[in-house]
Amino acid sequence: MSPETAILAAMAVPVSGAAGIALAHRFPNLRETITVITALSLLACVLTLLPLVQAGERPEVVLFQLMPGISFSFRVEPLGMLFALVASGLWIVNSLYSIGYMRANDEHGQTRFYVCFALALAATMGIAFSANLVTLFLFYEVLTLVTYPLVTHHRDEEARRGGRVYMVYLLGSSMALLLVAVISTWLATGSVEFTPGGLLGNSLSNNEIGLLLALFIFGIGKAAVMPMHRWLPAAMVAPTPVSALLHAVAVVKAGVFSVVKVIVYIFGVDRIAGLSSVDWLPFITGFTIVAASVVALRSDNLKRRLAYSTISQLSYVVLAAALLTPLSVIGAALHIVTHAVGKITLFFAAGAIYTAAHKTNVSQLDGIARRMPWTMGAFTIGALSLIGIPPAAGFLSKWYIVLGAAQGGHWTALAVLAASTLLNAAYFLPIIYAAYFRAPADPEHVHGEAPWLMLVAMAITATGVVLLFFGMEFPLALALQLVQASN
Amino acid sequence: MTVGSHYGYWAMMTLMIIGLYILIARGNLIKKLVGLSIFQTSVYLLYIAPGKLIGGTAPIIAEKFGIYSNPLPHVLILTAIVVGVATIALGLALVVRIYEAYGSIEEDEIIEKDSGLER
Amino acid sequence: MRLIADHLPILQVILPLLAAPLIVLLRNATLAWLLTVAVSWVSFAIALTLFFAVPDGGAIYYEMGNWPMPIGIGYRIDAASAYVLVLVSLIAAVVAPYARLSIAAEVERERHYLFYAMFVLCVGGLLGIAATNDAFNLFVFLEISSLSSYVLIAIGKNRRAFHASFQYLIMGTIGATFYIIGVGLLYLMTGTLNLADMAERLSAVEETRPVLSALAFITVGLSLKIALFPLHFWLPNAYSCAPSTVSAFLAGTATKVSVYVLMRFIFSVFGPRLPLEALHLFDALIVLSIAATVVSSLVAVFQTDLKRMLAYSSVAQIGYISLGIALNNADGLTASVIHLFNHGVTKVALFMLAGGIVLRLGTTNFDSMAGLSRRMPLTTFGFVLAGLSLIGVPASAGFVTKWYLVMAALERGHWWLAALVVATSLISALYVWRFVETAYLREPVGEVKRVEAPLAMLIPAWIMVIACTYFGLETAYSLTGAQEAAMALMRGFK
Amino acid sequence: MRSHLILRVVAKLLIPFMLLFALYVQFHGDFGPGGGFQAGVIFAAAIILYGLIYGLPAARLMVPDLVVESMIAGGVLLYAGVGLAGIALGGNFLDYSVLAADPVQGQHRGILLVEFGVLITVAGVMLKIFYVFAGRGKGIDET
Amino acid sequence: MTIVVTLAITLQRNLFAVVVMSGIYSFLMATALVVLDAVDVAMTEAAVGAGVSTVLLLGAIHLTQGNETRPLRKPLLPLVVALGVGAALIYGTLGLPAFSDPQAPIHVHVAPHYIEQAMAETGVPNVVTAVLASYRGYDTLGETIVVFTAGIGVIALLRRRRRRE
Repeated sequence: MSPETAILAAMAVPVSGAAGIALAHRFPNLRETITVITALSLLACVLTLLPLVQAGERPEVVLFQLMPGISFSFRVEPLGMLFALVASGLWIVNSLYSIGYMRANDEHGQTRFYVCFALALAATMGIAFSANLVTLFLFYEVLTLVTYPLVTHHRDEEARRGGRVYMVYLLGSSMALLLVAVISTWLATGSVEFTPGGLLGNSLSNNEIGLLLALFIFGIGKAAVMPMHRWLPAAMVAPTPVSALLHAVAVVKAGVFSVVKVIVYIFGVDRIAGLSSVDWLPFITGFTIVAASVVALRSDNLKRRLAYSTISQLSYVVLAAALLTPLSVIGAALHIVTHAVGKITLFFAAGAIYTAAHKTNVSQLDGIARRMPWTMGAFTIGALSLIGIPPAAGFLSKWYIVLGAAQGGHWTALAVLAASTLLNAAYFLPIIYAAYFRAPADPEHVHGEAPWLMLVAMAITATGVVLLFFGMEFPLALALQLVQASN
Repeated sequence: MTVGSHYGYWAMMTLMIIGLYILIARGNLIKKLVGLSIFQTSVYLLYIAPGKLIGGTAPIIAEKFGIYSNPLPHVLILTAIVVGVATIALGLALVVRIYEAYGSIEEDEIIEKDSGLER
Repeated sequence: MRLIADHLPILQVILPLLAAPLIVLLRNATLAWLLTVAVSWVSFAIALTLFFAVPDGGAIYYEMGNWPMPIGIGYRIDAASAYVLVLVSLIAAVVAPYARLSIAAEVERERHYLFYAMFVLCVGGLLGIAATNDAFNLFVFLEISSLSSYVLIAIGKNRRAFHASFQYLIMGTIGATFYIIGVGLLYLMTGTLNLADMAERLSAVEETRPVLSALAFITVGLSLKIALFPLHFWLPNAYSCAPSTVSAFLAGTATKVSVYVLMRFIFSVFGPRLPLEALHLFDALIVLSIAATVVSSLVAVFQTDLKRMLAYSSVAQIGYISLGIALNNADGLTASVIHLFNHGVTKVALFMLAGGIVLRLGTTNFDSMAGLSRRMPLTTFGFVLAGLSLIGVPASAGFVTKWYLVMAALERGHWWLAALVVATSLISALYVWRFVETAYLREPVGEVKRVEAPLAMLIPAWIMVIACTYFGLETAYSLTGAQEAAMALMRGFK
Repeated sequence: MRSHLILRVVAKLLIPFMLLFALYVQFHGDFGPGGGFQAGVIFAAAIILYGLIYGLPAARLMVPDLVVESMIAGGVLLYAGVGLAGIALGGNFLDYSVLAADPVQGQHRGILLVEFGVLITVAGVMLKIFYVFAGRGKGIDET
Repeated sequence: MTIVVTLAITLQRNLFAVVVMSGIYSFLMATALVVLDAVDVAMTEAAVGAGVSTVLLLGAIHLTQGNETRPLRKPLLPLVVALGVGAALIYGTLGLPAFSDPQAPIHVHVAPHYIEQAMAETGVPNVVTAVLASYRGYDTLGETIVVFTAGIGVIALLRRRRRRE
């Protein structure tokens, strides 16, 4: 399969999959099979592109003119490759998990669920491979729109309210800020293409760059840099697989991915390194990291705690990118991967607990490990990864970020990282402790493990967390290319 | 009507203002239409008056005349008059329908009745 | 006998007009409908031919009765007029097949053939406005289209429509009379009615007072027709009470053509004569446009009736168009020209789908549409897609407009203006989302069964819905055409 | 109005002359004031007078609705037809010069024809409106 | 004098009187037009204004009601609007060429061609007719179509069902 077709297939496959799912809505088994097959073939498409990118090629497709001078086109570069791999890979696991979850809780409207899921993946691929800002923006909005039905899956008042917040923050920020940012870029440079080494060059003054950067950072609401983070907890009304998708696979990752991509390919790390007008970024991200961790610490609802942990972890990525040192950029790229794998594991565990024991709060988890050893095992590994303790992958990405901070001499950043690590430990370890060493609060409430499909999914991601720790070379290789591209 | 340098316009202005006033100030639909027609008629003078040449005659070619007034405005206004009356006719038809539907041709009452059956 | 191709300009206009008396003679609804469809498709074909036949930078001329232009009346079709011709005839060609069932439901039987007569008259009138090069001839055709649209609005069973139509008649006639006053002043200063000739001779006139007040009268008069805020109050009543077909057709064409005339006068006729910046016309226009978008969008959010909501959103969208004019640079004008098309397509789609809802539910009240997605899935989904174009999300026609508007605003250095544009588009998101929540996230009242609108109505509507998305992605024709049109307008008659 | 003998007689005498005058206005329009529109109005006025005096049904009998509506359409068709004839004969739309060998002759002919078209339509519309308005009050059904 | 009549129209509340007066108004207007050499226009205005629209208005009144029942609205705003429009127009007309100035653009540009050539080109001595039917014949076609539209429109609005429901 030629690279061009592979790129297009990466979007066509999920879409046609969605169509198939919709057609098969009468036969659940067929429907779920289609889902899994689609996921597998998507990964296949992405994998066919991998060797080319590793070999340093940048396969691209130009479809048609969106506007004079702006084409609807795709180009595969290392960061996008990394993101596409994570998303497509985790989608397989996630669909296994969803099948288990949706059936165990016999949710309504499952067809709509799977269709939107597939479409969301298509949009994600579009974001990952887009060759210019407008194409990216386009798929960014599409992703928001197709995930809305997932967020409001339950159709009750709470879902409606959650959906409203979701739309207001994501659509609002992107339409109001990101669009303006994109158009300003177009006016300033006469182009919107992602260019290695940065598009801007010297076309803008120091202050203008600062303003533009602000427009981008807050315009990309999916990156959930405070104060644009409110949508994430609100979106927790969705079923757990959706949360997993939002947090680990598609949405938030699309956000931070866009941020990193903009910083690397639009601003150019070297161009804006040391500019006075971008200093504010590490601080606001640092603040987000700490503040979000504190909120996570104080929230008893498990999913909510995970949500705020995500917010802080996302800012790790943005912060890393904002440090503007090669190592930290590598760290950012890797953290996208590691956090994805770790966080999805945690959400799987949370969902499993809800499915098997119908428990949603941290305070209810005493001694649950005895009844659900597998689940809690996976949870533990995920938690370790997020805290950043070897042999979990999270350690490595964090390591690179720390190195980058040290390299750039950003001592505040180092302090923030240290503090947040402690906080992460503070809000994860008690759960694990309680789960293993406390006596069950309600011995008579007997329940077993979650359905096997969910366990399989968890097992896969948990092992993934560990494997990544030992097999970090190949994502590292891609990330290195990214840095070389940027200077 | 005196025919002096700009008096034609002044007269037209007065007519137009009155017509417009009736049109806006009165709630009675038929009266509105009367105002409308006055308003339109007043415009005719704007076209016709400047077309007049003192000592000229109606633009009908004959040996004994030399100067003719400008025919073009006449043509335009002929059309305008026809269009005007067509509009009035249509308006009146609407008024009749409104009266049959509401039993009134007073705008305020009609609006009241509508808002009356507002959900 | 000369080649028929030479006569396309006149055929474009005269064929629909001729269809009307034929329909009256036929006195049969079905035949009338067939004739209407045929005529509207033919004129769409003609419009496309002309659109591609226009030499770039030039125009196609046609002189009635072989009288040379200033002496006789002539047609002049350049990129801009061709663009409008295509828009009008396209919408006519899509609405005409749709009309049959919708009209059957909303108009009494013995009026059907008269409805079609009025419809073709309206089409012909609008086409004539776009094609003509003569200020007074423009007025005549303006009246043809206006009179027919008054009838079209009031032809239904809804008694509110009568009063709405009467209001429209009063406002419309005042507008037309203002236009005539303005033209009269220009005629007295130039001695000609031919637009091109007028523009040329205006630049020779040194006395500015009559020209200025002419500009004022023409602008105000046309603004009445355009329903430019705050002269808009006739529009919501008219559109929400009229039969759905009529709402769809008028929303897509009537105001748009008047906008074209306004552009024609401001840029082509007065443009060379007056330094328009000096008039503060544009400043005033900017203020009005912003007011229009903000206020009417907000009003739309609080409507309890779908069609009424759409009507108010039309007023808001007209604000975008006039804003583009007011920015007075190439991108701004391009934005308004393309929005004529984009918004036309979008609104037509929305009103057509609303017509389907009227047909099935008998009302477009929000409460009665709860859970509509279960009853009319296709209608609902199409409505959402078109609604996205109304908001202007990427990959929708509305986005292209927004892009150019923001760009034009930034070029002028009006950051706040760009911000306002995006802000108002978010308000429009509010009322579109109101529909989404009602249709998808609320439980339907009463028993739920599939009552999807008939295909004869769904297909035309969906063609427009797809057009909304298509012209948001592939802009080769719509945008290039718009840019050429904008240039033609700015270039004037040279 | 059944009883007013004088009126009825006068009308009987008057109406033919009105119709004649209408035609005069129509055809003399080239040389003096007047033309299709005025002629049409006068023509209609004659019939309307008849209707006023002998009652609507009588007028309807004389000039039935079907005829009237055909007149309305026919006039426009005649006018536009002349225009199309211009195209058919190799000129532009509404080019009368090609209607006859001699251009001036053609112009003359064309003008007469179109004016006649105007007359027909105008008279038809006036009559129809009269019928409709007059019929409305008494609730006479239309065809 | 015309103005007096119009003022009377404004004040009169009996619609019948209003209609009659508007008829008178049209006659006066017609005379004014004759003074201005616009004989055709005068004739039409008399026929239409005094004839047709009067009949129509009377018919409409006969079908509806004869009096203005409602009190006047607040007259201030309309007055301001009307005066404003008038002012704008005065401003404009002040700059117009003097009355009956043979050098005014309208007398030198297009019209002369009509007056000089009409006889030769169309063989019709009444220039107005010539322009109406030939030079600007397309306008007249439009005019006819407007009349047609109005007629059909009235039918469409006022036609009754053959069978009563």
